[in-house]
Amino acid sequence: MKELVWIFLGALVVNNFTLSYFLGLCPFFGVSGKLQTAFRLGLATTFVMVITAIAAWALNTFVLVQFPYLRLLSFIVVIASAVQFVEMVVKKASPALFAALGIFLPLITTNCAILGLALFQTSRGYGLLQGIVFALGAGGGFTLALALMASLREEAKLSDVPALARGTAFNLLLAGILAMAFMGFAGLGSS
Amino acid sequence: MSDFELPPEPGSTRLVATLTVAGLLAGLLLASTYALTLPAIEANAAAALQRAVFQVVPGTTAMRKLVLTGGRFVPADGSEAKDAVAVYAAYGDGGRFLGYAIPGQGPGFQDTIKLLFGYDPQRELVVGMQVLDSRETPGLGDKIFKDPAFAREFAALAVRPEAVVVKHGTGTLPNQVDGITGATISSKAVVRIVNERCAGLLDKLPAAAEVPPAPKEESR
Amino acid sequence: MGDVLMAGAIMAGLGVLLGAMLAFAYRFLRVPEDPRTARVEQLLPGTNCGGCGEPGCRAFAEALTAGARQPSGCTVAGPEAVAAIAAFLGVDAGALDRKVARLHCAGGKAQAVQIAAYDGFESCRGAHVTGGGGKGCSWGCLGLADCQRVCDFGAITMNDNGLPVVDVDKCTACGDCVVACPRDLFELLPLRQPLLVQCRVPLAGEAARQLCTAACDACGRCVQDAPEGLLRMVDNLPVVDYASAVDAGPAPTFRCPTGAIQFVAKAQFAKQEVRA
Amino acid sequence: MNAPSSPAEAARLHAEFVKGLWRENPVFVQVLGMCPTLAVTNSAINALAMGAATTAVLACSSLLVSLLGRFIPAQVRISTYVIVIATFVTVVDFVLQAILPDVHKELGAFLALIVVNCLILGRQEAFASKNPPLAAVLDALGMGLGFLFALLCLGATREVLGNGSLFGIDLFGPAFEPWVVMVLPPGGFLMLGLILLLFSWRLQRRAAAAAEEKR
Amino acid sequence: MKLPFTLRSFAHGVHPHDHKQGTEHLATEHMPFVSRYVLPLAQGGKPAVPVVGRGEGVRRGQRIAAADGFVSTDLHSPVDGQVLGFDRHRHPSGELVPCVELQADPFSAQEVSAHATVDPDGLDGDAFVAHVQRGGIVGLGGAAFPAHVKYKTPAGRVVEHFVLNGCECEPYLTCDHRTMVERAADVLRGARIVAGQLGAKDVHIGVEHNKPDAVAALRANVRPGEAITITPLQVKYPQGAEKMLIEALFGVEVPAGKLPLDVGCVVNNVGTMVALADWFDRGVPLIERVVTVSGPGVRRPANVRVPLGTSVRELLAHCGGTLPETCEMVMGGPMMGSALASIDVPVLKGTSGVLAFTAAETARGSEYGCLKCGRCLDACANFLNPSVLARLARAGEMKTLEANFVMDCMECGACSFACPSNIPIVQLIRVAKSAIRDERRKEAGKS
Amino acid sequence: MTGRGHRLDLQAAPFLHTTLSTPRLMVEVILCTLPVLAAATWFFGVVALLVVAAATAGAVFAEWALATRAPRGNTLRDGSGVLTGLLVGLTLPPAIPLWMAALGGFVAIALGKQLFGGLGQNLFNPALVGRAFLQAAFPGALTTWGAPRGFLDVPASTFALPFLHGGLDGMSTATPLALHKFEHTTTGLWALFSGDVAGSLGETSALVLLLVGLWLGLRRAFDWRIPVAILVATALLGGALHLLDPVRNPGPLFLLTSGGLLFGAVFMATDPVSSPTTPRGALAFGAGIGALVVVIRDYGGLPEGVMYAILLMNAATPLLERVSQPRPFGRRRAA
Ligand SMILES: Cc1cc2nc3c(=O)[nH]c(=O)nc-3n(C[C@H](O)[C@H](O)[C@H](O)COP(=O)(O)O)c2cc1C
Ligand SMILES: Cc1cc2nc3c(=O)[nH]c(=O)nc-3n(C[C@H](O)[C@H](O)[C@H](O)COP(=O)(O)O)c2cc1C
Ligand SMILES: Cc1cc2nc3c(=O)[nH]c(=O)nc-3n(C[C@H](O)[C@H](O)[C@H](O)COP(=O)(O)O)c2cc1C
Ligand SMILES: Cc1cc2nc3c(=O)[nH]c(=O)nc-3n(C[C@H](O)[C@H](O)[C@H](O)CO)c2cc1C
Ligand code: SF4
Ligand code: SF4
Ligand code: SF4
Ligand code: SF4
Ligand code: FES
Repeated sequence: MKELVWIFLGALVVNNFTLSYFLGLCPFFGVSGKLQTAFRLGLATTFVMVITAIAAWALNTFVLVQFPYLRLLSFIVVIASAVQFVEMVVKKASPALFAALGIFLPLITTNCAILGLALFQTSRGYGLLQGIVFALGAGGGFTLALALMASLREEAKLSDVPALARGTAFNLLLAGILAMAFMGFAGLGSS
Repeated sequence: MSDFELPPEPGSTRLVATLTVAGLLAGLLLASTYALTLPAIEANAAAALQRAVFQVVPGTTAMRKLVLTGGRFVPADGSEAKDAVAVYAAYGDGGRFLGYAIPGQGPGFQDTIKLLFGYDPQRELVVGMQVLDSRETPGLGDKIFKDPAFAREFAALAVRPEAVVVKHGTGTLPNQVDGITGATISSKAVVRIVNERCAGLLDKLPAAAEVPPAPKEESR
Repeated sequence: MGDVLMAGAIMAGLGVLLGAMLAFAYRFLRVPEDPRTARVEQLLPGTNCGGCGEPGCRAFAEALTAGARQPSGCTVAGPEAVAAIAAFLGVDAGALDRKVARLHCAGGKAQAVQIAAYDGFESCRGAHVTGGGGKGCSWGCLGLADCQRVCDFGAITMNDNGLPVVDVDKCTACGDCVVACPRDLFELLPLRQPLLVQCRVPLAGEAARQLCTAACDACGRCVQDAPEGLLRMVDNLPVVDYASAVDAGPAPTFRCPTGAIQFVAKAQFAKQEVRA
Repeated sequence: MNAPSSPAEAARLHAEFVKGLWRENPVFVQVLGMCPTLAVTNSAINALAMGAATTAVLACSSLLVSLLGRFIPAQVRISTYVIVIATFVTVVDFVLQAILPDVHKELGAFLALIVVNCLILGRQEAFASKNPPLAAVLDALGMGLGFLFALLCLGATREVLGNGSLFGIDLFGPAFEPWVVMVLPPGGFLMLGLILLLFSWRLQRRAAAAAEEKR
Repeated sequence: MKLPFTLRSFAHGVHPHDHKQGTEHLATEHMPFVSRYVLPLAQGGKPAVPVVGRGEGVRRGQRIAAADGFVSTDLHSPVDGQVLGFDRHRHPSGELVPCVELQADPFSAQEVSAHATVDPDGLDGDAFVAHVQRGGIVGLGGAAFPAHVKYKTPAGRVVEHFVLNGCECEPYLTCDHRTMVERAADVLRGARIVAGQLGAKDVHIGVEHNKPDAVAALRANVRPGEAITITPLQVKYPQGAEKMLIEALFGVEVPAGKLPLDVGCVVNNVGTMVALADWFDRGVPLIERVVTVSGPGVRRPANVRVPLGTSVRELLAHCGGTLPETCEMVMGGPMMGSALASIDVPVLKGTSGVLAFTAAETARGSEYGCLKCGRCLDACANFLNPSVLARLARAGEMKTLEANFVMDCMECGACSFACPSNIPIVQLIRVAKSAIRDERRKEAGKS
Repeated sequence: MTGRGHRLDLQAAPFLHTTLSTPRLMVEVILCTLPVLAAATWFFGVVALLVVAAATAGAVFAEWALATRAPRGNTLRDGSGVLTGLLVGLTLPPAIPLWMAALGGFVAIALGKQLFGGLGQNLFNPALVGRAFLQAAFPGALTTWGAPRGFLDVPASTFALPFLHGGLDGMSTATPLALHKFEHTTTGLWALFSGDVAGSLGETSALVLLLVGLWLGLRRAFDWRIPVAILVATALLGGALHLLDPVRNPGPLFLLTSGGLLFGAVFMATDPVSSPTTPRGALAFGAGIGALVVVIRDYGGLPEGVMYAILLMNAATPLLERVSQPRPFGRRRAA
C-alpha cells in the first residue's frame, strides 16, 4: 500500500511528467489557454493513461516477452486503436461525455506523455495494479500542471505582459518558474 | 486538391489490408534489424557489465552470472525467469574466487538510483561500489558517482549489522560512510540500497567454498 | 529466421485485428456529422499537436467550418494546405457587396469645440460616462481610440486629428468597432455607395455650427442635389438610402457648406490630417 | 531520385532544403517537438545525437511516405505513417544501442519518443505525402538539420552555463561555479524562453529598421 | 449617549473625512430670482410633454409640462415669466437635451400661485398616487426617481416600514441636515402622510450620528405614542444607500436586483417629505430645492434654496464666486457626483450640492498597478471584488464581468476612494456597465 | 467664471481619496525590514549588509533597465523594487558571493516581475522567484551556512568574482532544520527565538520577526489572515504528525520558530500581489502554505520548504481566487 502511495505521489508531483520529465509539452502549451478546456483535457488524458497502462501491461505480459523489438510499434498502434475505439463508443453512447472529454482523445493519442507512460511502466517493471496507480498519478500530475498553467495564463491575460514576450516565450518562462516551484517536492518520500 | 468532393469511402477490406501489410512489413524489418544488431548490443551490455564488475571487485579477471532459483543461487543457463534476481561471482587470476558483484536499486533524491557493489564474503566487507544510473542533481547529488572520495568509502566497508552515513569528515569506524556535504540524501540513499541488498541476499549467497568454479573463457 | 517470420505475423495479426475493429466501429458506431468538417479535417495535417489551441485537428476543423477560426491558425499545415482549406470554405469569397466600417463624424480636434478637459484614462467610453468627455458636441467622436483597440485586424489607426482611419483593405466588416463606439458612430456600409454623411448632430443652423466646423447644419442642399429618393432629411440630418442602386456620383456633396456629406472612395480621412 | 531537370527546379529544391534551417525552423519558429527539445538538451552531445537521430528518422520516413503516399487510404493515413515512423525509430534505437551505447543510455526513453514528435508526423502529412521523393527528402533533411541546429544551440548554452563544459570538455577550470539550474528541468524552459525572446527582439528590431527605411 | 462604534450600521464601507463643518450650521438662505431659467423636460423618469407654447406667459408654480406615462412627472414653472423656447441646452451630464427655456418677469413679485391644497387622508390609493405625480415630486436623495411610483404598491404587497433616509453620508453635503433641523415638522408631516397611505406599521428615520441636532429636532416633533423611530447610525459611507440603510436598521438584506419593497420597505429622502408636505398642505409643487454650495473653491459656502432651472453660474455668483484656483466643479456629492463640463447648466430636481475644487484636491497621484491588496473588497458594501472587476473591465472581458456581478455595483465609489494605487475602479466599472448595456441594447435591436 | 479663463477639468467620481498610497505602503514595509536587517547584522556581521546591498542593487538595476516602458506607474519610484531587493537579500545565506546576491535581485525583478508587466501584475512573489532561481542554479552555495565569525570578518567567498565560487565549502555549519533532519539533533528554543543559529540572514530571529509582524498587522499593511493561517496550519498539521512519529517529525514550536517560516509568513506570503485578495482565499492560501511546509520538511528531501510552499501556493492563487469570490450583497442566501 505504501509503495502504491509513493508511486502515485512520485508521478503526481515529485517527477511530474510535464514539469520534470518534459512529456506532453505540446498540449501543455497548446491547450492551456483556458482553464476549463485545460482541466477537461487533463481528465481525458488521465483516462487514456489508464487505458494505456492496461494495454501496455497486457502487451508486455502476453505478446512482447519474446519480441521486445516490437514494443514501440505495438504500443503505439494498440494505444492509438484502443483510444480511437473508445472514442467512437463514447461518442455513440454518451454524446454529452464525448463533447466534454471525447473531443480531446485524438489529441492525446499521438502524445509523448502516453507513450512515455507505457515505456516507463515497462522499464520500471510495474505490474497491473502498480501500472494503473502510476497512470493515475501521472495523469493527475499532468492535470494539475495544466490547470495551474491555464489559470496562470488566464490571469496573465489581464496583465501588461510586454509585447516582446507575449506568446510562447512567456509561456515557457512561466513554465520555468512553475518547474522551479515544483522542485520543492524533490526527494519527497526518499528520506 | 481541386475537387472538394469527399473521396469515395474505401471498403473495410482495403483499410484492413493496408494496415496488415504495413504491420507485416514493419514486423519483418524490425525483426531483421534486431537479429542483425543483437550481437553487438549484447556484447556492449556485457562489456559494460563486465567493466562495472571488474571495478567493484578489484582484481577481477573473470565473472559468472548467478541467479536465484528456488532460494538458491545457481549459475545462469538462459532458462531462468527474466526477472530473476542475479548476482555476479567474480574471479581473479587463476580462477580464484574474489567475491560477488551485486546490483541494487532504490529511490534517490530525484529518481531511482541503480548501482552495483562488490562484496567479499570472506572478509564480510563491501569492496567497491559503482553507480550505474541516476538523475541526482548535478553539482550535489551527482557526487555519488563523480566524487572519487565517496567511492573510496566503499573500498572496505563493514555491512554487518549495517553501514551508516555520518557527517562528512567524522567517519572513523569500519561501518561508517562519510556523507557528502550538501548531498546527504543521495549518500544515504546509496548506503540504504547497499544495506537493503545485503540484508536480503547475503545469507543466500553460496559460501566461498560452494561457489561454482570460474568459467573457462574470460567472461560469461 | 523463425523469429523474423513470427514478428511479421504478430504485426500482421495486430494489423488485421485492429483494422477490423476500427472498420467495425467505423461502420456501426459512426455518428453522422457535417460533411464539410470531415473534408476540412482531411485537409488538415492530422498531427493532433494542439498547437492551434484547439483540442486536436477535428476540433479545429469544426471551428473552421463554424467560421470561428482562420485556417492559418494551424501551426503545422503549409501554405498550400491553408490555401486549400480557405478555398474550400470560401473564406475569401463574396467580395462583391463588400461592406466596410464608416464613421458618421468628421469632428476631429481641429473642427469640434472642446468645452472642458477630460482628465481620466484613455477610453472613449470612459470619457463618455464622465460628463461627456468635455466635447461640445455630445454626439461626436471622442477620439480616444476604443475602436482601434477592439479591431482585431489592425484596420483602424487614429490620425493626428484624433479621428479613426479605417484601412478599407484590412477591414473585414466584423462589426466590433460598431459595438465598441459608445456614441454609435460606426456603421457597416457598402463600398459601392461612397456617399457618406459624416455627422450625427440633431441640431440645425447656427446651433450646430457653434459646436463644430464640420457639422451638418441641415441646410438641405445635398437632398436637393441628389436624385429623387436617394437622400432624405431626418431629424436635421441627411440620410442616404444605401439600398438604392442609384449612382449619383459626388454631385450631392458639392454645395455642402461644411463638408458634412462626403464622397469617400477609399479611406475617409488621411492618416496625418489636421484640417483647420 | 532523379537529378533536378532545370536550374529553376534546382533553385526550388534548394529552397525546400534551406527553409527548415532558419525561416521555418521547427523549434524557434514553429515550436514543434518541444518534449525532446527540452528533455535531452542538457548537454551538447545529447542534443547532437537526438538531432541526428530525428533527422535520420525524418528522412527515411519522408522518403518512404513520398513513395507510397498515393496508395494509402485517407482513413488509415495517420496510422500508417505512425507505423512507418515507429519502425524507423526502433531501427535507429537498435543501431545506436549497438554502436554508441553511452549516448543511447543518456537519451533513454526520449529516443523512443521520436515516434510522437509532432515535427515528423507533421512533415509527412504536410509535405512528404504530396511531394516527389527528392523534394521530400530535402525538406526532411532541412527540417531535421534545423531541428538539430536548434537543439545544439540549446544544448550548448545549457551545457556551458550549467556544467562549464562543451561536448564534455571542461572550459573554465575548477573555480567555475556552474549554473546547475540550466541542466535541470526549469533551465530547459527558461533557456528556450530566453532564446525565443531574443528571436522576437531581433524581429522587432528588424521590423523597426524596415519601417525607418520606408519613411 | 452610546459610543459611536456600538451604533447600528452595515458591513464594509469607508470613512472619508466629512468636510461638513463649513456649512452644517448655516441656515438655509434663499436664492434671489434671476432672469433666465432652463428646465430639462426629463427630470425623473420619461421626459414630460410641454403644455405651454413658445412666447406664452406662465405663473410661478404653473404646470408647464405634463407627465408622459406613469414613470414620469409634471414639471412646473419656478417663476412668473415667459416661455422662450424648447431648444436643446446643456445638461449637467454634458449632453444637449430638450429643455423649456423661461424668461423671468423682472417686475413680478414672484408669489407662488398655489394649487388647491388636498387632504391626503381623503384620497384613496390611486388618487393619492396621481396627485403626487401632479406635484412633480421626485426623490430628492439624488436619483430623482418619481416618488409616486414607489407609492403604488402592487396588489398583495404589504409595506411594513416606511423608512426615511436622513443619513446624508456624502461628505460636504448638508442640505438634508439643514432640512431636518429647520423643517423637522414638515419632514414628519410628510412621513405621516406617506406612512398612512401605505399602511406602514411604523416609520424609521436613519440619521448618521454626526447630526445630533437633526436627531434632536426630529425627536422633538414626534408625538407621544407615535410609531416613529429616529435611529442614529454610524458615520460610514455609503450609509445612505437604501439597501445599506435597510440592513443597518433591520438587519435585512434586500436581494440583488430586487427593490426595498421586496423586504416590506419603502425608502424616501427626508427632503422628499418636505416637498410632499408643501404640495399637500400648501399647494406648492416641486419648484425649488435646497442645494449645498461648498468646497474649497467657493468663497462663501452656503445652503441655498434654489428655484429649479437656475444656472450654476448664477448660483455660484450668489455665493461670492469661486477662487481663481478652482479647476473642477462637481454636481452632487464628492463620492458619487459628477464633474461639470460647463457651469452653464441648470440646477435640477436631483441637485443636492454644487462643489468647487481646486487643483490641490483634484490632483491625482499617479496610478500604480493593482496590488491586489484587497482594500477595495473591504470597502465594497455590496461585497463585490472591485479589483477583479477593474482588471476585467480594462481587458474588456464582458462575459466574465457579468459573471462577476458587475451589474450589482451601485457605483458608490468606496473602492476607488480606498485604493492606494489610485486605480479609477468605479470609472472602469461604469465603462463596463455602459458597454454591457449598450451591447444588450444593440443585441435586442438586432433580433 | 471659474476665475481662470480656462476650461474645467472633467474627472470621474469619487473626488476624495484615501491618504494611503502604494509608495507609502512600500516605504512602510521597507522600514519594517530594517529591524530584521539590524538583527542579521548583529548575528552575522557586516557581511549581512553587503549581501542585502548587493541584492538590492541587482533589483534596482533590473527595475531601471527594464521598467522604462511599463505602461502604468514608474516602478522605480514606488519603492517596490527596493523592497524586493531587500527581501531577496534577507533570504540568502551569509557566505554567499555578492555576485550571486546581485544576480538574485536581478532575476527577481526581470523574471519575477517585469516579465509579467511590472508592479502588481506578477503571479509569483518576485523575491522568491529570484531566490528559487539561485537555489536551483547554485544549490551548493545556497545550502552552505558559514560558521559564526567576527563582526568585520568577511568570508572569502563573499568577494568571489562573477561565475566563480571562491571556495564555498570549508567551514560550514548546519541550520536547525538540517540538524534535525540529517543529524537528529534539536536546537534549543531560546536560540531559535533569539536568532542565534545558522540560517538565512533575515530568518533567524523569531523574536524580531514576531514584533515586526505584529506591527505590520496592526497597521493593516497586510492581510492578517495569511500569516495567522500559516502559523495555525503549521502548528496543527506539524503537531499531528509529531504525535504520529515524534522522533522523525519535529514538534510544532520547533517548526514555527525554525527556518524561514516566520520570515515567510510576515514578509513573503503576505505580498499582496501574489496572494489572494479574498478573505476566504487568503485563509486557504495560508493554510496551504502551512501544510506544504510541514509535508516538505517532514517527508521531503529538503530540510526547508517555506520558499517552495509559498511559490506553489502563488501558482494556485488564481484558482483559489476563483473559488473564493465573495457572494455579493443580496445574493448570499438565494443562489
Ligand atoms: C536544487 C537542489 C538540488 C538538490 N539536489 C540534491 C541531491 O541531488 N542530492 C541530495 O542529497 N541533496 C540534494 N539537495 C538537498 C540539499 O542539498 C540538502 O540540504 C542536503 O542534502 C542536506 O544538507 P547536508 O548534506 O549539507 O547536511 C538539493 C537541494 C536543492 C535546493
Ligand atoms: C424601473 C424601476 C422601478 C421601480 N419601482 C419601484 C417600486 O415599485 N417601489 C419602490 O419602492 N421603488 C421603486 N424603484 C426605486 C428604487 O428602489 C430606487 O429607490 C431608485 O432607483 C433610486 O435609488 P437610489 O437613489 O438608491 O439609486 C424603482 C426603480 C426603477 C428603476
Ligand atoms: C452610494 C449611495 C449613497 C446614497 N446616499 C444617500 C444619502 O446619504 N441620503 C439619501 O437621502 N439618499 C442617498 N442615496 C439614495 C438612496 O439609496 C435612496 O435612493 C433614497 O434615499 C430614496 O429616497 P428618494 O427617492 O426620496 O430620493 C444614496 C444612494 C447610493 C447608491
Ligand atoms: C506586505 C507586503 C509584503 C511584500 N512582500 C514582498 C515579497 O515577499 N517579495 C517581493 O518581491 N515584494 C514584496 N512586496 C512588494 C511588492 O508587493 C512586490 O514588489 C510586488 O509583488 C511587485 O509587483 C511586498 C509588499 C507588501 C506591502
Ligand atoms: S470608438 Fe467611436 S468615439 Fe471612439 S475613437 Fe472610435 S469612432 Fe471615435
Ligand atoms: S457636429 Fe457632427 S461632425 Fe462635428 S463632432 Fe458632432 S457629430 Fe461630429
Ligand atoms: S484597493 Fe486598489 S490596489 Fe488594492 S486590490 Fe483594490 S484595486 Fe487593487
Ligand atoms: S463602486 Fe461598486 S464595486 Fe465599488 S465599492 Fe461601490 S458597489 Fe462596490
Ligand atoms: S513532443 Fe508534442 S507532446 Fe511531446
